[in-house]
Amino acid sequence: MTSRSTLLHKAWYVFQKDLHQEFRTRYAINAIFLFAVTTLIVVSFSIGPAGLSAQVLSPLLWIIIFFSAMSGLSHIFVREEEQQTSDTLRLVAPANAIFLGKWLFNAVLLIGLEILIVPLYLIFMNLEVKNPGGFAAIILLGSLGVSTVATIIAAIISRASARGALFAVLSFPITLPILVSAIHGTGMAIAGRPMVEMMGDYQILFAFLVVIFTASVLLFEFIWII
Amino acid sequence: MKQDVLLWIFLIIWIGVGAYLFYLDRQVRSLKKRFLFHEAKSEK
Amino acid sequence: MLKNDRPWFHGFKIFTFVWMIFVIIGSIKVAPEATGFVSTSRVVFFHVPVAWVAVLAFLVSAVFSIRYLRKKQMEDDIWASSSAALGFLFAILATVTGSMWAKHEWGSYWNWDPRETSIVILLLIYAAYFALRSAIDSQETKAQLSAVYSILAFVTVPFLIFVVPRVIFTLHPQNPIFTNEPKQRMTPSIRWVFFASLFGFTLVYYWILRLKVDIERIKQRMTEMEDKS
Amino acid sequence: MWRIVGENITQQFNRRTIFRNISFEIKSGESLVLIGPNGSGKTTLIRIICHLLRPTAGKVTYLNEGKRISFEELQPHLGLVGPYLQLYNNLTAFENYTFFSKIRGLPVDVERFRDLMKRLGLAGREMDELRTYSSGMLQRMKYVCALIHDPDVLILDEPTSNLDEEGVQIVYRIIEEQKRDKILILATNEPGEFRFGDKQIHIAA
Repeated sequence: MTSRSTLLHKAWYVFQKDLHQEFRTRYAINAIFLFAVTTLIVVSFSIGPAGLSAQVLSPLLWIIIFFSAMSGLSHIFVREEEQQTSDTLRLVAPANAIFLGKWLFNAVLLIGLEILIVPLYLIFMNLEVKNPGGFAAIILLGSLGVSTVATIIAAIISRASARGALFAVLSFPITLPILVSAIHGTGMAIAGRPMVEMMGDYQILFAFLVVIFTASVLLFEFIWII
Repeated sequence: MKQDVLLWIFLIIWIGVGAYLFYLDRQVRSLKKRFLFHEAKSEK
Repeated sequence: MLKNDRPWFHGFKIFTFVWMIFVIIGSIKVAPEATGFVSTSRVVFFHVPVAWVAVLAFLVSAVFSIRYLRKKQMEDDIWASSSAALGFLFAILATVTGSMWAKHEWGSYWNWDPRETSIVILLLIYAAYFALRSAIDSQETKAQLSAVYSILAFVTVPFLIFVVPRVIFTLHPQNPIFTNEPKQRMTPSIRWVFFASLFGFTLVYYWILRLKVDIERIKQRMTEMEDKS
Repeated sequence: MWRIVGENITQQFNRRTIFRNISFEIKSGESLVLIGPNGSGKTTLIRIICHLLRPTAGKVTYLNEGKRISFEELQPHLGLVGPYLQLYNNLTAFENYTFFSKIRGLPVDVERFRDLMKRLGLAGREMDELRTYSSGMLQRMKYVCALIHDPDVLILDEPTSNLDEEGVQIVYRIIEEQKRDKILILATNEPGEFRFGDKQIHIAA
């Protein structure tokens, strides 16, 4: 195993390269932002004024986050296969560094998206969050989980004849524990329930993130080199 | 009314298993056909 | 060709057949009207084992997937995919019979009871597994990627079992119709028939799995022969 | 002193055997040429040697100074040029060069970049995106990226494809230099290039 420092350096260079390519083509950014904003507008236009309870608005927020992820987070691997640059990358960098670099790209992309659309969502749905700190923490922890699952599943479908639908179908069952806990936690945060009630969700989200991240790092090598 | 729900459930399970076994049997028959055809071809 | 079939398998088939006959007779004959044991609860002798086999098949598939990644033997992939195919069938049966029982017992076909939710999630995992397999043509890639996916799903299941019941309560706090598990109130005779049925269905599962694995093996040999000629 | 050893490598694809029990050994200063008709599996064998593909059976071991090393340790010393290896078309030549230098743990040496570009006849195109390059120029750019770190192991799969006469001569000079004290593995259909291999492996169709 390369020493930890060079592994992180290589992961960083892979991340830099992908960021560079992304700013040149802006394909994933366009896909994910356009999807999120259009969904947001349609949702708020149709049911915004209805003044729905947190119990409905919290799952709705996470549905938007999940499907936004599904519209843009597979591109990081699919692009490599489509442009036949995956072998070049396979040749020059170890599998772990590549997974870390790609994971970081997806996490930054998804969280960057949320920084824009979550406040918009709260405004459009005139939803007042009583416990903003807990709310932000749940969103962050949940998004890290979602981007981890999206990254490993993106690697899988990039090696299959990747059709868009396959990405959501494969990701959903694995992401379910995150969605269930995150929806529950977000609802609690909006309603301003005491922190102790949200502890369960934090623990599940954190434990799941650790487990799925470790499993992904271990399994990635079997996806990357068949 | 209660009994027939139980009966239906019982039947559905065994019909499902039976159908699957029938499907496997069909597969074995087509494999046999392929094998015989192949053997005939190689003898020629 | 294939090594001669296992001689014990013939005996196994007879034993399983006879065992299931006793289970079916037992499930009808067992003393009804035990404490709170309503006659329709007899369904527990069939619905629950089917769900159990669906879960068992998933675990077996995950184990063979791990073996495949370690040793890359096509044999392991055959076992993993065959077990998953069976698990898929039993998951469908469990879902259908479950909702029929729910309709009769609680009045509605579906009400997101924790067990209903978890069996449907298992169904989703199987559907995703086979969607992935059908999207890949190269044998080696198909085996490897589906093995990875089944391990990922396997890692997720404990969280689902832990998370789903906990949250379902609070999502539907006004869920009065959640009845506790009829099994706990079983008398010894009923419990005995129930476990016999559980064991019986596991034998049936193994029987069909054995058939399916042998068919896949022969199919593989056939294509190899046809490729050669 | 680098060594690569292949032990009865077998590869199957959809249960069809492409090649079986290929063994070889190659040390620094030696060169190996893989000969075989199209579709005989030359490229597959190269991809196995470069750890891009796991063989169905058999294994490839890499050694440096007699000590076994992992493929990751070999990566910064390996260069590969092949038709299936694309560079980043939406980035410029220099951006590609920067990435390949940094990922191999090298400082970005602009001087060396200019020399390599001049040597491969691409002077003046340093800041253009690769998608504006012709296929011949892309092939030359692959050599630039494969030679940044002066690799101890250079592997060429159809080295002169898409190259004009001048390009072919440049590549032959690179091959001659590499053969002197480093490992060179070559896969080609051109009989004229068989002479570059001290050792040969014939892969039947």
